Amino acid sequence: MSLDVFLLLAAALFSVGLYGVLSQQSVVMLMMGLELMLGGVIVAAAAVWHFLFAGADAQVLVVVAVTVMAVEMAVGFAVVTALFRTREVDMTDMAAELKE
Amino acid sequence: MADAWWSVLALPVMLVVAACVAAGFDALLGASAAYGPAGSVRVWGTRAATPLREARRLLGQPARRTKAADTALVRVGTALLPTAALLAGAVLPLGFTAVSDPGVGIVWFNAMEALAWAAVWLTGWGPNAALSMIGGYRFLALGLAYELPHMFALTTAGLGAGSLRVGEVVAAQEGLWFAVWMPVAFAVYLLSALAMAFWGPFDQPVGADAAQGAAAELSGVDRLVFFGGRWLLLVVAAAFSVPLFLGGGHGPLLPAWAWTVVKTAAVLALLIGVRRALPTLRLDRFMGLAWMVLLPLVLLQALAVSVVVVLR
Amino acid sequence: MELRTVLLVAQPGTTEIRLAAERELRRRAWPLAPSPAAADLLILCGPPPIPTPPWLATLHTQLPPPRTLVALHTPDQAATGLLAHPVHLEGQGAEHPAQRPAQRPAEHAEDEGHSEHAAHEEHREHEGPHSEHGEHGGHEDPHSEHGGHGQHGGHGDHGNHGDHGGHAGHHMEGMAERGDDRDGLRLDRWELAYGPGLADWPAGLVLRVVMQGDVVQEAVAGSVDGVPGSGAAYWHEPWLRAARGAEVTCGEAARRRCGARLDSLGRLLAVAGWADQAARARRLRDAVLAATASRPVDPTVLGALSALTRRVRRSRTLRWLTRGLGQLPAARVRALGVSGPAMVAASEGAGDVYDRIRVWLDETDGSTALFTDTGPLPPDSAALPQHPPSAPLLAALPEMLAGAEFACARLVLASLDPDLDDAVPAPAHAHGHPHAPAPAGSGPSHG
Amino acid sequence: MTDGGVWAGVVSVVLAVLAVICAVQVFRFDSMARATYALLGSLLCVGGEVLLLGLDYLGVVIVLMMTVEMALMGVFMVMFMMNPGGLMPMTMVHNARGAAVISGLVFAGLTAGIFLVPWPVSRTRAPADPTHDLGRALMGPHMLTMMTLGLALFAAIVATVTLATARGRYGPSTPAPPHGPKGPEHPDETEAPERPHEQEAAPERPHVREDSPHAHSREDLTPSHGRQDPAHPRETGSPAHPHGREDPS
Repeated sequence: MSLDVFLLLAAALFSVGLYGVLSQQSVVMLMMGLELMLGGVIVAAAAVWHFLFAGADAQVLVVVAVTVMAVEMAVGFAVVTALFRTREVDMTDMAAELKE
Repeated sequence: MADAWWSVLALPVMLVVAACVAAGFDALLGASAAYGPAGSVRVWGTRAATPLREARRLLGQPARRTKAADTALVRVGTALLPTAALLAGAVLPLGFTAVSDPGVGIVWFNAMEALAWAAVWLTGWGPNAALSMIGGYRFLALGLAYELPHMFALTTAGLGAGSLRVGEVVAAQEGLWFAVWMPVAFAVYLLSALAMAFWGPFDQPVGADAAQGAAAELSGVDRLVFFGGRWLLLVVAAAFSVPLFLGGGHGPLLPAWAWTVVKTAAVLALLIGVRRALPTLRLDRFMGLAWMVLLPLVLLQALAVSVVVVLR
Repeated sequence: MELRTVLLVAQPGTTEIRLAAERELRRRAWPLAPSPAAADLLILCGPPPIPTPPWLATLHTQLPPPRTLVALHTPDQAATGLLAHPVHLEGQGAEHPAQRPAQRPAEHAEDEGHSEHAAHEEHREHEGPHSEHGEHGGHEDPHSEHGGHGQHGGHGDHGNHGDHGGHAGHHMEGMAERGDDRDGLRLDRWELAYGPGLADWPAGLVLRVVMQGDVVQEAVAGSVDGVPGSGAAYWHEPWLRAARGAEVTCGEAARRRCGARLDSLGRLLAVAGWADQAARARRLRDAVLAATASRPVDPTVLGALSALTRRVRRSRTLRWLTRGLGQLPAARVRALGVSGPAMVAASEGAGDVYDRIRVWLDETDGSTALFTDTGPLPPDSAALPQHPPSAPLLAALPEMLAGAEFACARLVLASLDPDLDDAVPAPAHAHGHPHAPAPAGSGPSHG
Repeated sequence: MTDGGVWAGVVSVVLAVLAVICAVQVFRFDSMARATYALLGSLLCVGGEVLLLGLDYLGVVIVLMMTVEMALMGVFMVMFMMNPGGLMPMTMVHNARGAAVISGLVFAGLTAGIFLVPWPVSRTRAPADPTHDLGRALMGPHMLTMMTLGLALFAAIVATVTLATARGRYGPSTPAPPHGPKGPEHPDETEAPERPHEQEAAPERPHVREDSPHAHSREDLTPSHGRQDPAHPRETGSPAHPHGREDPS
């Protein structure tokens, strides 16, 4: 139960999520990568609360991270649905046309 | 806080026994409707024993697989249902002692019975069959309908006791049971107890129209574990209404554990009876009712309780 | 006393055998299985057609082993020896090319003539220690990646196979088709055939549907071929005998019609999920049909009958669930030539499922008054109209089921309840069956 | 659960390893259902870790939220994924190598940071009831956070409804009739856009049914179903496993 174990876990989750975000073509899988990165942030915040500063700030950060997870998923799927309806596309490559 | 190890073993045994008794009672009601009133006590006994005979038959039946099925997911789904029920039962007090009484007992119960969402969808998705997948999706629709009113009903009980610990909720009902001054929350909780175990009017995920929906392709041990898990979930859901709204072990004359058993049996009989009285509610119609009627009602109840708590 | 769970499958033209089988199963207190996976005995009403049709072979292989199939050739055979002589699906069609050797677990039979796609090898490395954790089963893919970007997997399902309930007459496809869905998305659609093996399903009906998720996009109604030479349609029989000049009393016709309505009501209540009332309706149906002129229906059954109809009529939940569902307005009724309860419902109300249920209840109550009427049955009496033919009802199905969710589609179909017996060819030109025992019901004199 | 000493240490390591294994499996699974529930497994382990660290309420809330969230994510996974059941082995990744290198570097950087930074040892005493502490903070000094969270959630609900429903801003004003001609907003210029990655792969769907040539290739956006596209011979792309496969069980 040392700080390093939890921070290592947080770093591992963050980088696996980052790998997913960068490598996956499907927007839905990309969002799963985001969820993993946020999971890493939650573990780090909880570890900081337990080992370093037991103030309420770390707990509020966890609450914020959990809310961001929920909002990100909801709005992300709404965007993908709208994209899918108009362009029939859910691949990140093909969705790139929005940039023009 | 019973830290005796025996309570960890006693919980599953008690829940399984309660589930068998409840299944026997349900079989009696069903048989009297299907085959007419039972003549002799022997017929009455054989009817009550049909669930056990059915269990023995299923144990002997080899499971069969559909084509390109994801058997791993089916196995996880069916095993997850009884596990969720047992984990949720960990915070159930018998009398005044429970297996464990954490500070967040109510939230723990809610989190563990939410595992049924994953269990039924996986069981429906696994066999790669049309009707079982439809059944799995129906449970998600049911979950979306019952979850929010259910959460607010639990929060209202926690609000009334000023704590999320089940022990303190029971202690707060020393004089007046919560069911008396939180009737809407109690009624919504009973509805969501039925929906949680997809029982009675809410059995569309295993509906007769889709050949038992999510369980359409289950046979042998999978079927036994799945439906056994559903019975356990129904028993735990009914039993949790006792510490939350019916004063747990409190009551004159009888010892605490006896009161818990009596109250749980009464709630369980009520829930089983409701199934006989109503057809299956179709979720496209119940969803509207849940969001536009139940949710506002339970929010008003929470407002009323918080006003009482603040003024007290 | 042995306990078997039975999957009862009826073919068109075998209503009387089905009723006898249901009576016998109720006497033995053997439950009816909702799906083949739950059954260990398959009872087929009527002789198994030779060669074995694919739907029967598929149903048979969907039962978990050891599978026994019993075919009932005549109604009284149900009473005598239910398990007397199990039938082995011998003959050309039975031994399916995909039939697995016995010791392999029963597999879902593959239809003829379609190729498989790449199978994937799956094995579970280890079960997660906490069973509440997500699944850890590893997944290796021995086949080389082929980069085909298929279309989108959709809301429905990927491969549209593995359905059950009899006719698995669709193809196994890696990727499902895509079609417009009612929300303007292009999602997966899958062709399925809900066949004669489904529980509480009109005998012999095969409904080929195109579905997106659980919404029926298109539906085509068909039927498996009936049992030739099995005698006149059971529910029409008194009227046919009266038309041929035989002596038929109003009471018998009223009892037969009340039995028909209770049978339909029982099926609809079972599909609506009200198991108790459905069982009561079926028990009262058998009591009414068993009565004869000499042994009239006893008052307790009449009391229970009126209690049942009052209970179903007063159920606000049933009204809330079925109001506005499957509307068949009067104009469409006239255009399609639909007769019987659906026509009466369309004329009185909006012609939805609840109106048809109410018409059934009214006719059931109406016919109880005529049980003891010994007057002769006039051929075309208004009070006792004939059982409606099934063809116009089948024609009305596609337009009523398009766009309906699966549970609504089942309720609409149960409220129409097409009885396919009248589509069975008349016994006169039934081609001989070498081995089929002389069909008892061949002569019209069958009481 | 308070600091249970060795026992808690062992469990925390086990949960950490499980979380990482599930996280890696999320991107290795072919079937979307398995990927979703591997992600659930990973996040349940995260909830377990937070519980072990003494934040009982937040740990259980994470378990509850993640279960419900992954159940709903399962719906979208199936809706939008090409291969939800994992029956057709296909990979949908682009420049996996580059991504692996970047994430490896990030991990190395973070690990270096963890071990090199002199973390302060002194820590304030953990409050008796962290949940009470959190509640006070949210209703007191962190009221601004609470307000923004509330508004963010409300905005998300409204945005999700307008974006997702057909009658929202981006759908056709009147939803296209199920089988009517394709709506105007399917411009033809997506007919053959320049997509290098797809060219060499057989663009049309691997066919498994010989007799129904549903040539549904990316370029074929015309509304007619099943139009046999002469340019693409049917046989390409169907795996060399024509008949009678053995069953996985």
